Amino acid sequence: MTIILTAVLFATLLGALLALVIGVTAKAFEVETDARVETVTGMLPGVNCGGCGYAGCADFAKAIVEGRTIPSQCPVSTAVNITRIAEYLGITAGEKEKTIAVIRCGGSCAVTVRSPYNGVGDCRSAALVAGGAKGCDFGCIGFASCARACPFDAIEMRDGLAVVHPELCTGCGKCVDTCPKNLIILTPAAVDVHVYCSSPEKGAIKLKVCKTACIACRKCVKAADSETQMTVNGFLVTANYSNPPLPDLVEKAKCPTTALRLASQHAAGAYEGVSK
Amino acid sequence: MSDKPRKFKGGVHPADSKALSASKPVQTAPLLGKYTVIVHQNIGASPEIVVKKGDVVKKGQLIAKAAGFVSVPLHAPTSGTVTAIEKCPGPACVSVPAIEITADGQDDWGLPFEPITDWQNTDPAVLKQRVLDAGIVGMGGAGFPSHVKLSPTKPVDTLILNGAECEPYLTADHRLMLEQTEDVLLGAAILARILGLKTAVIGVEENKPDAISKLNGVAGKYNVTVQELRVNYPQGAEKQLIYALTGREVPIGGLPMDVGCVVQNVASAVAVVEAVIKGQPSIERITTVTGEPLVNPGNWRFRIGTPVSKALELAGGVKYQPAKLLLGGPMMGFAQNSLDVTVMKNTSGILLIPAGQVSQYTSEPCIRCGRCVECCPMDILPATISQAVENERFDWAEQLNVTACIECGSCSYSCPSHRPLNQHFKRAKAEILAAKRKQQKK
Amino acid sequence: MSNNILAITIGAILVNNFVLSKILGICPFLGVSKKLETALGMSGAVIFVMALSSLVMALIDKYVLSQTFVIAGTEIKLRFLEILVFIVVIAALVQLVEIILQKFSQPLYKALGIFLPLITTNCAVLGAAELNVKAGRGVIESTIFGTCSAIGFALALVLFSSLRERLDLAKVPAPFQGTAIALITAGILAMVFMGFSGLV
Amino acid sequence: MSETETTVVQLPDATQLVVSNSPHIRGGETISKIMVQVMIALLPAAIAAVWFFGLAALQVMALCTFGCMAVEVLWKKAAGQPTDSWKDGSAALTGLLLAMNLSAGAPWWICILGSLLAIGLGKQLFGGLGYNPFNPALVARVALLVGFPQLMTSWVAPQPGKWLACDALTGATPLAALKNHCSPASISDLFYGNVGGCLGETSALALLIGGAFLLSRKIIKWQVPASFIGTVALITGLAHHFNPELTPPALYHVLAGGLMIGAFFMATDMVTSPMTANGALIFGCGCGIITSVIRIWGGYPEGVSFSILFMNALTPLIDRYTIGKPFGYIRIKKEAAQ
Repeated sequence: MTIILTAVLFATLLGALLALVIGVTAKAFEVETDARVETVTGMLPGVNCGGCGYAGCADFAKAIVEGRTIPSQCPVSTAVNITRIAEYLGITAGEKEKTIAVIRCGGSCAVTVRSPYNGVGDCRSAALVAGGAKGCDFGCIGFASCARACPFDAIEMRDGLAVVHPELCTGCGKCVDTCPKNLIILTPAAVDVHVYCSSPEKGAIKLKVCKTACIACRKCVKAADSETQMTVNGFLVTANYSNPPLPDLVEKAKCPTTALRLASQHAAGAYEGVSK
Repeated sequence: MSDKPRKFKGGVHPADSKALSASKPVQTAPLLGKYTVIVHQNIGASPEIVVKKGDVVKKGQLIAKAAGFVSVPLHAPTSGTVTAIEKCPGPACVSVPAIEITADGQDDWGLPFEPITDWQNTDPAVLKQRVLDAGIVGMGGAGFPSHVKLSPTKPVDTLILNGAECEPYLTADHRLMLEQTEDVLLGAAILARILGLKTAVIGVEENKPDAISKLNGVAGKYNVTVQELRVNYPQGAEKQLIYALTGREVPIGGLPMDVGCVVQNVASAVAVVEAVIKGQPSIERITTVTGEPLVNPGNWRFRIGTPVSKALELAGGVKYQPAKLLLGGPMMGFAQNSLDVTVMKNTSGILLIPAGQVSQYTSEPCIRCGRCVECCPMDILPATISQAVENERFDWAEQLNVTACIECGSCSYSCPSHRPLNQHFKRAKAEILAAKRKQQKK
Repeated sequence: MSNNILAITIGAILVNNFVLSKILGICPFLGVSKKLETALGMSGAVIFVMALSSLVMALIDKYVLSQTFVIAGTEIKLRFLEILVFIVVIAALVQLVEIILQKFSQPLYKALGIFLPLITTNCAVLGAAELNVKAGRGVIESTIFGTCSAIGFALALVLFSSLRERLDLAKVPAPFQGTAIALITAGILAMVFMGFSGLV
Repeated sequence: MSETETTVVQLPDATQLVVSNSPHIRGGETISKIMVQVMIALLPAAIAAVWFFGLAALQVMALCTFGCMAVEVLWKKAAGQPTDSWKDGSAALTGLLLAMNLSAGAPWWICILGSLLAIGLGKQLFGGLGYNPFNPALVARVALLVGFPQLMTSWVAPQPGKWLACDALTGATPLAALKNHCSPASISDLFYGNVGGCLGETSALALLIGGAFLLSRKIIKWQVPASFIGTVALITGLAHHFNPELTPPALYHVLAGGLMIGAFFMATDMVTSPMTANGALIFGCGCGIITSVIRIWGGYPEGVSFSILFMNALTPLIDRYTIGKPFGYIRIKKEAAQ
């Protein structure tokens, strides 16, 4: 009995002593932290894609907790998740339009002129040497830098052309900066019609190096429900994303070079090697 | 200066292949029917075009004016009509704006400048203005505007003329020094006057003994010292040349004037003579057209704007298909994929390389042999940096001083694994610069 | 005495390296060895904790656990509380290190993450204390042994982390990536350390 | 050109012109050339081994060399990668070096197992050539030494010029003799190689010839062998000077055992040693210190392989802290200070 009591007493004393020391130190070296940041971080997807504009999910969580941004800025989270975060913090989730990336080039190997290139197999490196060795100075170089950057495997390399799969793309925008030709833009997910060309050159020059270039023939502008649905900018036509054309435009316009495409059909390979 | 040939640390010794064209005297290329002058030929701001389609121009007439301090004007290579102002293949295989002039065959000098024969008693500022007006750039390859170098903001005590011509194959400067020896030295004297100096030194690699002895024969008259340099690539790189001649190290990110030096290419010096003494702007240059596949390699005096295809025709065309067409030398030149690119002020060579000699890059792993570390004239670690770049760790590459790299290509030249080291560094430098710009915007 | 200390030092650092010979403290060895910086931080923390805990434990051992107390006429030896006492003391010390580190080096605190409180369960710390008791070392020798064991741990950790940084750049076959190749490397390293056997 | 010329001037086809970054020419050095030269440098030692140990030595060398190449090919095949990597010669060289680390009496399965350990464990597991942090041949040797201590430490006594006499006698290596307090070999025997041991531990002369060849071809950095051998000589010399009982003179240590082959062929392995000159000096010194300590005070008679492997592990750290200052760097600092 004595042994037990002594042991208990000794352990208690030791514990109390150490507790005192730790308590005093903890008070002396106190650091303030917000536990909510960690919780919110846990509720985020954790892929650290940076689509929200912050350096990773933890940083974004901190910004939400501090009120610098809103949960819906996360392009990857589902609506349910975003609502959960907002409820947890007692704030409004806000709204953000769902976007997807579009790579505005249709120049696969089959339809473009290319020079033999020997060097680093990376778009940004290749762009520094002979502009990527492609006939078109503005087209997809095809070394998959964007595909490697995509955390969701939404970009496929097909015949030397990067193609976005809209159903996989979350619109995080991680690929945008990797393209040395600035071909990638984030567009409203609801819009399916895009012009797959970015070259501002004259139509004749473009056609010399690429069969699917936009030659600014304006067939699509005329075929559109309203003239403002397609924007003409020099020798290049683009979809007007604030007043987007309807998907049936592709059918109606009969684009002679098939530069006007549906993103979903483009991903499915419907226009591969097609030219009229 | 001692008499012993000098060198810098590191470097490589590629086969110089200069014999193909070294003994060929400079020929003047015949007048062509059409010239396509690329507008942006200098480092810095692109000049502003001052002519429009349909304008009639005289030879030497201003066709584009300098836009800012680091920029040079451009002049018509011959008399004729401006027939187009549009894009043409540029030296980086990307289309660039150019002015197309169709010659009228008269080749009439407009003589835009009054010749200054009494240069010894002319105000240096007037001489410097002439260098700017004549549109003279560094003709060794970089194309840096000469008048900028002649306007140092720090005290300068040494004028160096770069006659090293360390690039294999190229012989344009060699022939120039041999055939226009007095002009080179006179140019040095004029440049020295602009800088307020009495003397100048000209560095020549010892594989050009004929040029050295010829220069030595008359150098005294112009107060110029001729210094032999050991054959070692990149001896002609500005920083390495300064080190070999003066023992001074140009700081990373610094300019020669930081160590009291100004370096000018010998061809630029001759262009200065033509601008000052004859009143002629910079509209032609000597270019080596060479390479094993060529029927008749040699050195030609081309007008700016001469298409490469015409230059190759002059050299008799090719015996067989080459693997690469380069503007410049094989170590730092630019590979071309079009024969329509035209001769520019800094085109020191047009070179065809046969398939057997061309360097094929593979991405075999680095075996850490250290060859690149040994030969790097900037004393950085190419092998480690390239691994950093392969893993996109540009912050690490910056820590390893990739920004000091002069892209001489010695590392890629010596790599037994055939790694594209130089391209990695180019990428790293571009990414670091882009990141800095982004930060500044914020 | 000095010879003995040399033997303890070399023995603890090289010959009987805690990680590579005794296979103690593998959890932090694998956990925080991905980057050299964190490995250095962890090394510092472990050296501090082990030196301090060896000293404190040797003192407790000498003045409490080895003593015979006579309480209410019964002779009591508290030796049976050895592990309990050791663990409590280690836990407290680690807690202290954590609090202090959080105050002074946030980045290191974050980088070490969960592995910092886990020093508590780093068997190397308890191992050092237990081995000291077993070998019957005095207070000074115990402290030296604890410190040197920690230095041995640190040496292995730093070597290993620099190797892993290099392995990060290597094209390791997919099945062997990550912990697999780390363990293989550790195995080769352990084999190398066998070369030191027989030194003491 | 004259107007009357009738031949058509042929211009290059622009679509076939390759674009790439500069430089566009390259020096002739390739990986396989380097490997072949190292193998040539090993030739004198290999001949010496055959001279002293007979055809058994040749058998071991052949088994290891072809074993390593076979493992390389099979591994690549299993991994679904191109199998032509054996052509670069690195696998064959690893095999030859492994053979140099085995006794002439090594059974065939030791050779095959060693090949598997060297190429599989030492090299391919880490991603193949260029990525292995440890010298593959030494990984195999140490693994075998630890796994089969008896087999790996029984040596064949040298029988110069007797081709077929292989397993006639067993002898101790000069260093093992020291540990067991037997009479050591003479310096001249050590120099010419008339002593027991691994194939590559015998003739210091043959190894020196090979080393000189490598140095002259600039395949290896002089810093490594110089600092390695120098440090061993210094430490053992001092130890002998203060306590002749403890250890024989420095020259004995320099010529005996695997120091020569270690310093010239193993420690200089490009992949696993530091890249900078200063790093190589530190690397060699470290090898020398550990070798001497193990030889004088350690349990193993020989410490060269352990020391090189230990310094291999230290190489990333050495590389990290021996980065020199680039050209033009000093001036920046000076100016900043002013």
